[in-house]
Amino acid sequence: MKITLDILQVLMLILGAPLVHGIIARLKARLQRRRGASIWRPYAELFKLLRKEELVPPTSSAVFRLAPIVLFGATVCAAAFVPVVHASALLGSRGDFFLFVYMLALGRFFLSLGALDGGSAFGGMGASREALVSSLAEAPFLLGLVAIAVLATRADIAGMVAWTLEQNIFNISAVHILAFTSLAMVILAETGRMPVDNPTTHLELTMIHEGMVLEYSGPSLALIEWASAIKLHAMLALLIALFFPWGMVSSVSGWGVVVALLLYCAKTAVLMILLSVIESAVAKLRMYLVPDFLGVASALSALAVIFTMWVKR
Amino acid sequence: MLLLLPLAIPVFGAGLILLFHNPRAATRLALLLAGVEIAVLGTVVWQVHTHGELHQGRYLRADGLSAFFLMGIAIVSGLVLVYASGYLRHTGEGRFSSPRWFYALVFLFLFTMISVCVSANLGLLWIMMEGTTLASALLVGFYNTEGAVEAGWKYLIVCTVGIAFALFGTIVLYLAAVKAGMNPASALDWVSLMNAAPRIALDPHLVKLAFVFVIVGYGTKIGFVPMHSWLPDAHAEAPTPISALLSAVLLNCAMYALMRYDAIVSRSVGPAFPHVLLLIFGVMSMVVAGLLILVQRNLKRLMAYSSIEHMGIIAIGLGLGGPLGLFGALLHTFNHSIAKSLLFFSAGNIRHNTGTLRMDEIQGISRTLPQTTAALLVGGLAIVGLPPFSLFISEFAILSEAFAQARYLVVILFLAMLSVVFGGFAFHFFRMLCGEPDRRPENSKLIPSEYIAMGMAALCVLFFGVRIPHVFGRLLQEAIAVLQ
Amino acid sequence: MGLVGIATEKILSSFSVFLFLTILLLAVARRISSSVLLFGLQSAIIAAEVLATAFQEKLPEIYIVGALVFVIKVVAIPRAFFLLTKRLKTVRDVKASTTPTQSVFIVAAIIYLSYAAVHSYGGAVHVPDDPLAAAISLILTGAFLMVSRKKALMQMLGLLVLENGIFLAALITTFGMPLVIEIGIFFDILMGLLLMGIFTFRISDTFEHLDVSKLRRLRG
Amino acid sequence: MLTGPIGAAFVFLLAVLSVFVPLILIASRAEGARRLAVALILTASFAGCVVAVSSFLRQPGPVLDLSRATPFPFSLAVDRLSAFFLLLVCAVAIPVTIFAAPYFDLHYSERRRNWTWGFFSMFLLSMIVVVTAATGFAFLVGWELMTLVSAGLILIEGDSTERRHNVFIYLLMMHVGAAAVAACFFLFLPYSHSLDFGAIRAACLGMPGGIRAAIFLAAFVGFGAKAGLIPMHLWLPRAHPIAPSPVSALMSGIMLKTAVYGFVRFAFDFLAGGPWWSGYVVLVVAAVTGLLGILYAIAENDLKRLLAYSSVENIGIIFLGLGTSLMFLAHGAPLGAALALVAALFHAFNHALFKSLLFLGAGAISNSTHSVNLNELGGLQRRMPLTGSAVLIGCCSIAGLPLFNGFVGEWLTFRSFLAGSTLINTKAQIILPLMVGILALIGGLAAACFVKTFGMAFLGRPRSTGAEQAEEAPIGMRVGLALLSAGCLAIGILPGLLLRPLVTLVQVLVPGAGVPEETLSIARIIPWTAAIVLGTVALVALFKRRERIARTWACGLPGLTSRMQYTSTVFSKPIRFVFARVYRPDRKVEELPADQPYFPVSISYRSVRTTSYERALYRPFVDGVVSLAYRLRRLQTGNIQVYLLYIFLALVSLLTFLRFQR
Repeated sequence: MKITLDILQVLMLILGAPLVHGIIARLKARLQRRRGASIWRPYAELFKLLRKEELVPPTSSAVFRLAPIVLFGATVCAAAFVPVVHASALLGSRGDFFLFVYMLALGRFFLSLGALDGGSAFGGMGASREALVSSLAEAPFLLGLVAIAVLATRADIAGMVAWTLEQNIFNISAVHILAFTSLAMVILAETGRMPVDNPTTHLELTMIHEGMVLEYSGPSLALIEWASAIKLHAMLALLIALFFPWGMVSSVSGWGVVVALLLYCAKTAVLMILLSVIESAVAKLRMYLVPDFLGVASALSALAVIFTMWVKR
Repeated sequence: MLLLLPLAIPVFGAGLILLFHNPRAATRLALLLAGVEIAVLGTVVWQVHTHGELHQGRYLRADGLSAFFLMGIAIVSGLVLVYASGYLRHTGEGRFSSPRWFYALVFLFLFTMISVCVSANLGLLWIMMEGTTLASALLVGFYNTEGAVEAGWKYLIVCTVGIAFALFGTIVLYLAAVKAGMNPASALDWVSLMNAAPRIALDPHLVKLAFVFVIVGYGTKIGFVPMHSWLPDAHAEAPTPISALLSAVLLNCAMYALMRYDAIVSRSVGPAFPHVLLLIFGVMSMVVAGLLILVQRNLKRLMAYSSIEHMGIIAIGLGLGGPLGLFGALLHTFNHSIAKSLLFFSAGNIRHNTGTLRMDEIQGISRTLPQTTAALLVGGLAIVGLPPFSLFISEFAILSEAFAQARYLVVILFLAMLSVVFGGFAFHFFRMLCGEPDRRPENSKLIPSEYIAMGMAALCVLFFGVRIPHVFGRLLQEAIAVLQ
Repeated sequence: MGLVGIATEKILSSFSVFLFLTILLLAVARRISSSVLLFGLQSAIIAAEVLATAFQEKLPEIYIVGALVFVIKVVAIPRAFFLLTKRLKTVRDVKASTTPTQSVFIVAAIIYLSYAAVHSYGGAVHVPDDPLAAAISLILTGAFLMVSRKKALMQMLGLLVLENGIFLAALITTFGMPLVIEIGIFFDILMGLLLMGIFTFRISDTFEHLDVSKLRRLRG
Repeated sequence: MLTGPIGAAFVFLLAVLSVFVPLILIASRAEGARRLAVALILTASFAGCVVAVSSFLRQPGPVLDLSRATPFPFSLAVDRLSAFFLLLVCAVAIPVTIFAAPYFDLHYSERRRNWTWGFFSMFLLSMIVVVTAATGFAFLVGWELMTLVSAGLILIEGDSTERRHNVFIYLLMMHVGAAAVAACFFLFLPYSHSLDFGAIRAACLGMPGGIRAAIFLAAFVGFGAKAGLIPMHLWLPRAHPIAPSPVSALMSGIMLKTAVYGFVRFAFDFLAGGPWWSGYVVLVVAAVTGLLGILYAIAENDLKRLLAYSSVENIGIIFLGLGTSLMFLAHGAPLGAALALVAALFHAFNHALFKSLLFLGAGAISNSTHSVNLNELGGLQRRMPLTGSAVLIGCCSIAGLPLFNGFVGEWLTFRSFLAGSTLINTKAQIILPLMVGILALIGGLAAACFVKTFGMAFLGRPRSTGAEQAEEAPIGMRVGLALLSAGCLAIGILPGLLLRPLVTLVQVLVPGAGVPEETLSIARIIPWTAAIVLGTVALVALFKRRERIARTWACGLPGLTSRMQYTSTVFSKPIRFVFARVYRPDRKVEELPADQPYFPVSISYRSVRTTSYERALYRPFVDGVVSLAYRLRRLQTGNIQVYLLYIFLALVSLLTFLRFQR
């Protein structure tokens, strides 16, 4: 029973990911007084791309073909760490957040290699910028999680969630606030949203992620897009699980699961609205302001860790 | 009787050689005599080893310590004479500068040094030490060039003055002994002094005074800083075989004399005072010489300073005393003499083939003189005290003694200087060995005599680094036993 | 206690004053020849003291030593020096690096110091002060001459004075060493002088001068 | 106690490397002789592996006592710690030797080949002696030999002026380090009365704190210099790149680990944890080393220098683990100490694997393209696929990506930091978790650095004719690479292989520790994740897909040339810009001709790092010593009267000393 639920969670994160993209796009359109496309459009795009033939640059090697697949695999594996409706996950109980973060890193590593294999200037540009952002984003990401882990005195995500569940919503500490802020900022950077990257532009001065995938087409492109969607979804789910897990079921029972699921949808919706507001309100940062952005995140997360000293007892 | 032989052979040999005007014949005769001499010395050492010490009248005695140094003299002088037989292809002009004079003086020099080692009487010891200076002065000035004459004069004057102080020290010790009621006839005899040492101490101050004069006097000959000034000049200007003899045998003989006095004084007024002086001079020599090694320009001066540094190491070993300290010091005298003669031999070859000893003008000899380079490399690695060469062993012993006695200041300076010296040697040798040679010498191959001498030395250095032969170890232990 | 006895008494007690006189004169001497003469005089005084000691202590072999001193230091060495100066025909002054007045003051200081030293160490050795002080001041003066006189010959002379001092010290403290040793020492001194003579020739041949302070090619 | 086959194998190992191989090479210059020598080296290393494993499983291992033959006690023994490092040495030696055989044949003339192989085996021997030594004498002999022989191997490659300068710096710093190492052995003497390891261990209990602290510092400096901790790393990026690639592999892969071995031996085995501050000191130095190391690595364009700097970084990570462990020990938490120590040793082993793999890869590249400058490479993956794949595995491992061995080490270190939050002492309680941030930054930068490395070397268009005409490396090299990459993968996916023995080893070093459960959990979880990732990959790869070659998008231009690609220099530009404070770059842009800025014929850009430890730290000191020497030199005036004066002054001063001495 539990296992099936875990697997269902993973499937939900994977299959629901395009929907999240669609909804966010729709929300942004509304905020910008456009009608916007249907929220199901991402599925249609994936379907189309998967059927198309693939164009491959003449210089490219096996790495170019391998990269999207590894990216997808790694992202799926990462998704398997995140609890959604009950305080456990397929790998969440044994694997800890370090593994989660580094799984994403694995995918990113291969995507950058694929980009470089294209042999064009865009790929290199995107890869090198991605290298900068991700290498700076890792520290605050881990530190933010460490702060929670120190409070929970355990490192496996499921355990941390379980611990948070036992807490009373009202005695949330400064640590949580600091950690949440920094994690949110990091997630913006990691998933390539505004103000760090603009997922919709193709202007080489600004683009990071789009630059990397410029040479990809057909199924590979589909995998990449899908993977990034999964990444976003998983991250949101992680935020929810770590900071607002209340409503999750600890013991698996039919109705409880349904309630938890509904609650989860609601929380996600809130986060998506927030995200779309930010995206349409904030202007993209200049490339060399990104480090400062991440620096702030690091500072916050470090503070969070330091605060644990007083919160713990 | 056996003790007279090794003294008689060189004297008569010297006279004999002077009769041969033909260089080749003189060389042959010299080698022959050297062979005989070494054989005799060998038997002497063996006798001492088997039947204990030998006497000859009231003035000659050979005990374990003498035997150890005699062995060193025999080996090194053998190597040197073999090397010299090929080296003297060209000699300076002027009187006393022909091969026959060379060999004659060398044999006189050997005579004085051997008799230093076998003299039982401190007065005789002094006379013979002065004799070494006199016998070698002409050899230092052998080439009769400006430098040679200058070096010779400085050598003669500085050493004579120093030695004079040693004489005064001897007299003071004699005075102390006589005042302590010893029979004036035997008051200079080392053994009876050793036996009477506690009695002599009835006026400790006099004994200390004696030791101060002696350490300054013989220290001049050993080359302790600041009395070392003659040493680099003499080593640099003398013919290469003589440089080897000076630095490998003469310094050891002076050290031997100092050891004798140190033993008496330590037994009479306690080891504290003499050992402090030895440590001071040792460390001072090591530091100053070690630093000066960095800034040398002439290869042989470099070697000379390294000799000073190693004398400092030996002095530190003596000053520490204790089983390991003495062991290290004595072993180091031997190892250093072999390694240093090897280095001087290679320096001689380099001068032959490149025509200079200025290290900034020498380049890329690893390409032009592979064999000499190998010798130089072995000697260099040994002299900076790296395994698996013999000097590593003795320095290891001295260091462990120093640490065991928790003399932290000494060991810090010691280790620091080892690194500095290593840096200096590495710096100079890299410049000489590597790079592109500016011109190729005509004959880069070693001639047999050089080949034998250098090969034996190199093997010796390596072998003693890997293990100490049993007999050698025994001799060493006997020498130590004499001193304690 | 005949006339000789009184003479010996006098010699032993007061001759050391003459020694001080000689070294003071050595300090001011400008000519090598005069310095040599002074050295000879000094040696003569010492020889006299030796003989006196021999007579007083009834030690036959010391007579021999005295004779040696007289023959070698009073007769042979000064002659050798004159020979050298003639053969080398160099300018004959001593080339002092200190003015005579300075030298005199320095030597005076030396004499004072040696008295002080004798008084501080004297307890150790029970011998009359003056001769010992004289011996020490001879040693120091010899050293001073070697350091301050630039002529090779003068360095040799300084060495000899120093030697004299040591010898005198030995004599008055211990009535000299065993005869064999003494002879050996004399032999060494002679050989040393011989060699130095050879080298002075070589120096004057190669450098056309005898100023040792100019021999500065080897340094560092 | 040289009984049984294991003892025999041990003797065989030593005898072959020390005697047989050199003798054979001296004896004849024939091809066959060399082949025989190589075969012997291989069998010897294999025997070494056997000895290591078996004596790890069954203590006590073989003990070889030569004390009667040598002037000072010289004996080798294989206890658990030695066995682990012996395995490290021999296991890496095998593939490197296999690789080196064709490499040396292609690169060296007959004579130099013989010399090289002789030194090669002496080098292995010296490292084996170091890790198995049971007396201080043996250790120091091996230690000095290791430096000398490696220097010789570098000089065989060539002796141009700057190579000489680098080797000189290498030798000098190593000699100073060796002096420190010797000191920390000798410091035991007054208490242990012998340099036998057993005696030393026994003596440690009764030693005053001051001496223990001194020993700890000496060990940290001495072994730190060998390991290349900043600022003592000066020699490392100079010496490693100029050695022939297989030798660089040995130096970076193994020789640095001998330093780690020495430090562990002293700090944990002998001293059983340093003074209270030791952990903090090590931690700070290690953090600086890791961070600066990887930053310098990113900025490099010379592949081998880049790898050398990344060695500095990895040493930093290893010492982070060691420092944490010392901290736990100081606060009396053996379990955490065990975890951190396991992490450090585990990472040491992994670094040996992937760093030698990468250096061998660099060797293969330079062998095919005659260049290791990343700006002249590119497109090699298509031309030398197998080498490429091996190097890719190496890059993933060193970048610390999961499913590869590098990750597990970093993960364990992370977890030991996290465990630090449970300590009582509040300082440690905060500092250790914060270290997670540092290590994360290091990891992220490392990933970036090796994306660049692999991307620039193997992907995209070739940037030079050399890269265009590159061909796959000969079979021997490929085998060596394949073996090492297989090792990386195996440990990466089944870390339990190495973790379980390490835990038992740590039980010896940290008494009463017990088994840290993290080691078990990682061993359990990694295979699962691997299953999921690989499963998904396989599933997706099953999709049959049609593909067509199409020109790379060039904004409508006729076509792309390799000069339009990103270069290694540009790739690292953003990071160099952000960390400009670290590099203090000196930039210079020249546009030709200057008068028409919009249509320049050529633009040359140069940016060099101006921060130099040599200039900042070492030069002043050396200059001081030398100037002192010159001042002393002036005392040797050449004037004999001055010389005499010196003597008299010495005498007088001694007399006054005597006067006032009583």
